[in-house]
Amino acid sequence: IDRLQVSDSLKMYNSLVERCFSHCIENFRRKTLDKQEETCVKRCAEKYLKHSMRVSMRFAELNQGSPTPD
Amino acid sequence: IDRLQVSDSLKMYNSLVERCFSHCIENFRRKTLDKQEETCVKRCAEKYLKHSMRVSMRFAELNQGSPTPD
Amino acid sequence: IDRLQVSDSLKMYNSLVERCFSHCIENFRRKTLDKQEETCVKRCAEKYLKHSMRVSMRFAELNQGSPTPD
Amino acid sequence: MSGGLRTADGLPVEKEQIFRMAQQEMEYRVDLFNKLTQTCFEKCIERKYKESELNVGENSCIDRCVAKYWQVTGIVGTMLGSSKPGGM
Amino acid sequence: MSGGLRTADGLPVEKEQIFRMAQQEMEYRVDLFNKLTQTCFEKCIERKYKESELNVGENSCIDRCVAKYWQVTGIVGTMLGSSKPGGM
Amino acid sequence: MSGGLRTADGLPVEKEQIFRMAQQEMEYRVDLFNKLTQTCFEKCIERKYKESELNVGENSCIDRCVAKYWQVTGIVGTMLGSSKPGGM
Repeated sequence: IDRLQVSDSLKMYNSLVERCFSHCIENFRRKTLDKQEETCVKRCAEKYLKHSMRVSMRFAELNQGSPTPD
Repeated sequence: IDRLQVSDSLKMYNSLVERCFSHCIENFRRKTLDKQEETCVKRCAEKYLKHSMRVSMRFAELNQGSPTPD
Repeated sequence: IDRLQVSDSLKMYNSLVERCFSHCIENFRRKTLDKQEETCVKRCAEKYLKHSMRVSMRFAELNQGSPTPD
Repeated sequence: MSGGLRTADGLPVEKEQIFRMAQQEMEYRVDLFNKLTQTCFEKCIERKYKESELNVGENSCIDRCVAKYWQVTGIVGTMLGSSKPGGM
Repeated sequence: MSGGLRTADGLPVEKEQIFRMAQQEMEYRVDLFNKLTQTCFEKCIERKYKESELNVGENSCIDRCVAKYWQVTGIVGTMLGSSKPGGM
Repeated sequence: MSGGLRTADGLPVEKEQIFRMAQQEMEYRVDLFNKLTQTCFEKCIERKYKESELNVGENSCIDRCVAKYWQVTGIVGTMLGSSKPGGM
């Protein structure tokens, strides 16, 4: 179960990177991020984390609303 | 192998929910499903299940067409 | 680790098929691929493999740029 | 290493089955949570990323998105003959 | 617990290797089936959901979609040096 | 089967933990590589498939796409409190 939680957070990390990269990086004329892309990635990542925490809170509440034996 | 089949059907269940949710739920002005969304989800889920069974039949036929030793 | 590499390449194979099928097959009026679809699939698959090898080379270089103990 | 039927891993059969089921339930929930998180991110978060805080509209959209996703899980679960929403 | 090389799990090496390969083949097929199901759902099923039955057009689309997907699997398999379609 | 704390699989606890961590690191890298490959394929490869070679534009797009993806990995890693880019 611990093991699942670690691999869960690693998967989340990969999903976050994929999502924010896809949303923020549109041109491939240079090989380094420009200022605008970097800002976009940082905001996207912060939003993703906050979003993820909020979902997890709501999700936990709903899980408690209909408790399961184990 | 049994284990794979169970986790396969659980994954299928999650994919079905994700797919039908994405297709049917467009507005987030209320926190409960309206009648139209509920109907859409039910039809989508039934179609998904029937689709999945048909695919699985065709898939089995093709697998038998070129039999493998095990 | 070997085990991961095998299942990695099997996953890659499935992703390649999914991607090239989605890009190349648009009509379902017949049950066999026509010449144009077949050519598209072959080129797509070759490009995917070459792409994948190039990514893997670049990825390895970057990994060496910031070496990890193991 | 006393008597009783054991599997290849050396666990007694029953214990192992319970462990496997718990593990599958867990994997199922993790997968559900990941799909839910990504679906609601696509549905609720504005792509302009003008700031790094979630705004009021996004926050209430997330709450409703999770609630509706949960209900859809329940409907599909009922159709498949399961009783509790979100459960197996 | 007789002689012979054994792995950490206590299985003889050969048996374990065969088991691993069978498991990978199985996982590969499950993954293939899941991707096929989802791809053909997107390609063939109308999004209006006016009814819960599959109509004639959808049914024949599914059959052709599966057949074509299978052929693509075969072409790619041949390219990668495998002989049987859908196999490893 | 000498002394020392052992897990259900019969491995000493420490060794198993190290093995698990290495396995997770490995799975993480495989997942990262797969996502990177697919994302850059979508971003860089022209959909017309007029030939089976990668052209000059596609090749340099791939190199830049991988480099930028790596930088994004680094930025996110730093935000989450990890020091090395691409690491855990």
